[in-house]
Amino acid sequence: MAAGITRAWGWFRGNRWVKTALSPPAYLSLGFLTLGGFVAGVIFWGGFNTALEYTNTEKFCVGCHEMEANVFEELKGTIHFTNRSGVRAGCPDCHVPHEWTNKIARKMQASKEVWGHIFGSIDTRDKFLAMRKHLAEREWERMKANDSLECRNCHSSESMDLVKQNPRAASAHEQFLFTGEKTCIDCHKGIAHKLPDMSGVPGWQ
Amino acid sequence: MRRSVFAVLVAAVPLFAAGAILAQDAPRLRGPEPFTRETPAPPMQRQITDDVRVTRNYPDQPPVIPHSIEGYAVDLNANKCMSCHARKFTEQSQAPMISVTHYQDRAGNTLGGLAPRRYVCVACHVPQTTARPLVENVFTDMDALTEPEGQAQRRQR
Amino acid sequence: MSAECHISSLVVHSHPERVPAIMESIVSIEGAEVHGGADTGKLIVTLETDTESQVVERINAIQLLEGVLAATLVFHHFEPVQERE
Amino acid sequence: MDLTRRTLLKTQAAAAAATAAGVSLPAEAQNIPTGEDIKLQWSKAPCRFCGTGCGVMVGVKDGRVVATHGDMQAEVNRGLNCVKGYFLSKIMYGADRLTQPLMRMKNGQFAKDGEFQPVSWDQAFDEMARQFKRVLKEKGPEAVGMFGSGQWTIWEGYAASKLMRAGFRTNNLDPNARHCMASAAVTFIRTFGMDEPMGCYDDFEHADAFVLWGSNMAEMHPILWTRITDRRLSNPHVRIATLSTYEHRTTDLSDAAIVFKPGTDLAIMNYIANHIIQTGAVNREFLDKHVNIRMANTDIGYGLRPEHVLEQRAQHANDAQVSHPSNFEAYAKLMSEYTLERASELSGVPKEKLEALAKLYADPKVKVMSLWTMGFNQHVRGVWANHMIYNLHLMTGKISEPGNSPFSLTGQPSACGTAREVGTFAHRLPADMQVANPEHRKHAEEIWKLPHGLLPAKVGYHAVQQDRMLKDGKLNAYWIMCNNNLQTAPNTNNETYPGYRNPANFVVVSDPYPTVTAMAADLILPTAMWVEKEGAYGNAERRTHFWHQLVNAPGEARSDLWQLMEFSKRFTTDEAWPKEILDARPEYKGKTLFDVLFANGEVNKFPVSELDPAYENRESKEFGFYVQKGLFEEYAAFGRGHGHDLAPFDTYHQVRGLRWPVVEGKETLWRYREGLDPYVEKGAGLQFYGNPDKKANLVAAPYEPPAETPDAEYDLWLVTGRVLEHWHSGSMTLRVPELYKAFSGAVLFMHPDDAAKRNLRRGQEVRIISRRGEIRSRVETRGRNKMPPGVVFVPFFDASQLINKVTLDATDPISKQTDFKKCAVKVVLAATADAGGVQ
Repeated sequence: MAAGITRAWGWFRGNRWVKTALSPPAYLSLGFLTLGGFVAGVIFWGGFNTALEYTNTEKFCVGCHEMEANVFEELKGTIHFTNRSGVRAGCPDCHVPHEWTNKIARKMQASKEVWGHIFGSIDTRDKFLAMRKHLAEREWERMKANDSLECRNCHSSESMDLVKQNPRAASAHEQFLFTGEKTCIDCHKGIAHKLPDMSGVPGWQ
Repeated sequence: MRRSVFAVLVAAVPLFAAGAILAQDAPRLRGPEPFTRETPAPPMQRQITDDVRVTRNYPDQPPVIPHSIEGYAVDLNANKCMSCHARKFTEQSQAPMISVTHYQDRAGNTLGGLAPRRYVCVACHVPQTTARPLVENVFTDMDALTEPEGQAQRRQR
Repeated sequence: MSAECHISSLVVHSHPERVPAIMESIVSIEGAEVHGGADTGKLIVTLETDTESQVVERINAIQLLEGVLAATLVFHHFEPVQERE
Repeated sequence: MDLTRRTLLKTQAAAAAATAAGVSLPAEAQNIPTGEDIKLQWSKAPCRFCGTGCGVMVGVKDGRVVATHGDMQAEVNRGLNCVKGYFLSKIMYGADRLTQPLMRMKNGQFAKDGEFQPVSWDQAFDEMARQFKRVLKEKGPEAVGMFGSGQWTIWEGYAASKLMRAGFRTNNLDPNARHCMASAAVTFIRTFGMDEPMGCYDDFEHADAFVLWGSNMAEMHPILWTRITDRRLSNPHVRIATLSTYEHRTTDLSDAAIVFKPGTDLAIMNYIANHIIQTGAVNREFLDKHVNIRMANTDIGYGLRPEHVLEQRAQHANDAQVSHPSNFEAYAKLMSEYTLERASELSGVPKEKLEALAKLYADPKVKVMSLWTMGFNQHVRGVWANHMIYNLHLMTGKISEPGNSPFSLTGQPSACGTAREVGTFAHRLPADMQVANPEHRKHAEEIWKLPHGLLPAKVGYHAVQQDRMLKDGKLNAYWIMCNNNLQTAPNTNNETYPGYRNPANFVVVSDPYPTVTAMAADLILPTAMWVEKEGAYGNAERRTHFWHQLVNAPGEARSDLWQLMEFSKRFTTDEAWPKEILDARPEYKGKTLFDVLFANGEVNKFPVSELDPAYENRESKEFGFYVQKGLFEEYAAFGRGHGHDLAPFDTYHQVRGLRWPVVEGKETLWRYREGLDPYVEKGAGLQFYGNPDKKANLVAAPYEPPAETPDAEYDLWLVTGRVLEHWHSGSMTLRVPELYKAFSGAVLFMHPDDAAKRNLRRGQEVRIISRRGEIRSRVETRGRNKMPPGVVFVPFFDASQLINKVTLDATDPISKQTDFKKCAVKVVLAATADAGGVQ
């Protein structure tokens, strides 16, 4: 790994553009500098975001065996995978905030998952099942904290037509969701993946 | 009405030539005519989700489930049914509480909660689809027999 | 197959002393049943018939029984019926 | 408009008038019935469906069954029923019940190509007798046959056995139980010399670990599953491991869900044996004292038609059943080939899972109950699979004691009681006796008071063979009772249907409903079902239980028992028996088969005065003696004093069933163990007394591949089976609206990736195509069954999706039981499938 870094650094220093960039400006106009800085900024920024966006694709998530074999496999049998109108919810839709700062925040947390992957802390089904409750609870807390933001990206309570819901759902939504007494995740746990041991979880027994 | 017209047709069948059957649902019970003919697969039926309680055929019949239970967990980790039908959740869910019989273990002792032997709700309680019965069932509701008039009627038969 | 079933009920106001005789003759009418009211002379009668005209016939018949003061139709319901076997 | 509605309206009408007149009406006009009116007559009966044998209370009013509920006093289920059981009240009331015989006719005459016309019982039996006599005359007894049932009552099976073997002198009698548990039955005899489990359901409350081998108990034996879940959830130390070729409701509640590649269960069991040997967990003392070790013949073929290349190629297709004496060292050597690595590789199961499983069996402190049904029995190596599980229990001594129990579950209500104990198999007589054994035949002839040498020695045609012989025109007079074989037999388009419609054959079907099989017959006889007759069933734990006739069958429908006995009146001994036998015993001359089989002084011993006056009994009143009691007592003579002891007839009407052997009024829960089984000699500790040397046989066998495996073209494994809501071919449950609406049609359970690969979506119509045939179904990628990629499941209850047109008629070469769990198919979108895909 260290070797890799040195090599990268070597290439970086060796690169002609970089050299120019780092060598003090001899005869360039201030204007060019500003402009150049701006352009550079745009390029850097774009690159970063593209990379970031790539990590937001299902393809990327499922790239890891842990995700592919466990949670994604479970998703396949649910309404969020196939449904009447063919709207597929991919991993990021529910697990990555869409708003930038939250997104970055989430990405920070995600580094932990990369860590887990590298050290294989859930590289077998049994290990995963052992960790499941912990993993689920983290996700529930996050969604509770942001008032089920990712659910609401598609299921906005303002846009609900109670006539189109079955009576039971309608009254539950009226009583708990619209009043803000509960948020989506409070009731809709385990709708896209299997549940962990629910003993001690409020609303379960 | 239409339902019973169909029923009469089917009921009549055995009395007449089998060739005369084949109300369109007959293949569902008797197979294609002839046997080797290929029949199209009937469409998959929609779940009934209207939450309307259905009369039981007799007191001991487990009520059918008037809502969808798709994806409900009934496993070692969780029992989704109980998160509405358990005694303590019925007020907020307004769902019927599991019957008192469900608190009794095999030895007949009454327990503080759902008896483990009753854990698998779907062994007795099933959801329903909108499918139209293939043939009428002429089972008689006991009320029809217990009313004096009903009995009078039957005696005349 | 378009048979109908008419179910109607009447109050038959009768001379108390004629009640037993009247009840007898009413029961003998096809589809007619007495449900009570003998003690007050106001007999509660139901009719089960296949057509509306039969309802009228029966009421007239009862009307004409000796000792009947009035036979008033209170309830009338009909619907198509399919007989089994 | 039905009665209830009419009554309701009148009540309203009267009430309206009353209010108008200010009159109060007497009670009977109000809609609140009281007193006598609401009394129901409650009686006990076993459930009509699976082999669990739950007790049911049946409520009767005015000759109609109006309610049922679980019997609190029944040991098996203590008040519980599954959803099918709770709807038993409605199974007899499908509006298309058959109420009179139907015969194929043309201008007043029977015609093979005629249309079904209602006929009288006399017309029906006249034609039937004419046909049977013709065949007996032209081709002899071997051209006559009957396909019976594990749903027959004990006396129906017994009467059928007498009529076929002693009456028509043929052993071409086989039950549909052949499709169901022949592998289990055969292996019991091979291993213990006696059929049926040593343990019982009480093991559920004693075991520490339950290992389910190819059994989805949550759906197929729901009430036994309640006892396991009860044990598991009330005792944290208890573990459940379920082995299957896909995940289902049972794996949902299992601690370990072990999904293996079809057929590789053999390798897994041999690995476990190897593990036990390698880790020194073998109970040598037990092994040396109670077990013989034998080696099975290998490369035994697949029970297909002899000309099939797989049979030609197989080395021991013709002596598959043979095994040779061996020793532990040889056994250990063979097992040593099944290393963890190899087992894991063959089965596709992760090593750690296999090892954890092996440890359950190896640990002497863990009481293990192994359970299996169709996954094992419907297996081209079903007998081997059964042997291998016994091998594990015998090696560790975990057998014949509470909680340590290899337990074979059964699929039909009387698979044990009728098919096995009565012996309605092509090779069996009552009480585990064999037709091939002259001593056994002699014994039967004595009990039946029949001339010596009457019973045929030749083993008859088994289920699949019967279909083949019908097709080949070698079996010509055929009676199908109490089953729906055209829907449930394998490869029906090519091997079953042609035989039914073969002009040389006369096929009779007795059934309560117009089933697929009935519609393909020449004569349909309307049958009384369940509590429309007095009956007895025997469940999977050796429990014999009785019920009374509670209602009358509709119209002219009559019980199978009545049909068998009545039909026997139409034959004289001279028409059915060889001259030499009659010359030797002239007293039998000129008698009807009814006289010699049923009016033989034994069967007709008990007068109708012994009937319980509270209950109807049509057969007895018609024949003039207590038919069921006579048949039962004569039958019981076979087993009493031979380890099959049954209690006196009348006892069974009082109790909720008893587990045989019933000695001095006491039932036996665990067999072969001293103190628990009266047949074990004092001081012996344990005796497998079914065998002469009182030892069990450990029979070693290798892994051998299935008959057909997916390839490039037919690229999927097809598994068939049942669902909770429907029983077998659905002829009863599909007529109960609530059950039909709970599972309204067969579907193709498939992994989402397999669907995506074929560009299929949930609900789309597809063709399921094999080398034998094809059907159409709908794709289901969700729901109760979670298939692994490469495996699909289709239930067989739906007559409009006859999946057995697709299955392969390969059987276990020893038990002759079909493998309904493994064949190769392809699945294509219905719209785009090429019709020429199949010949």
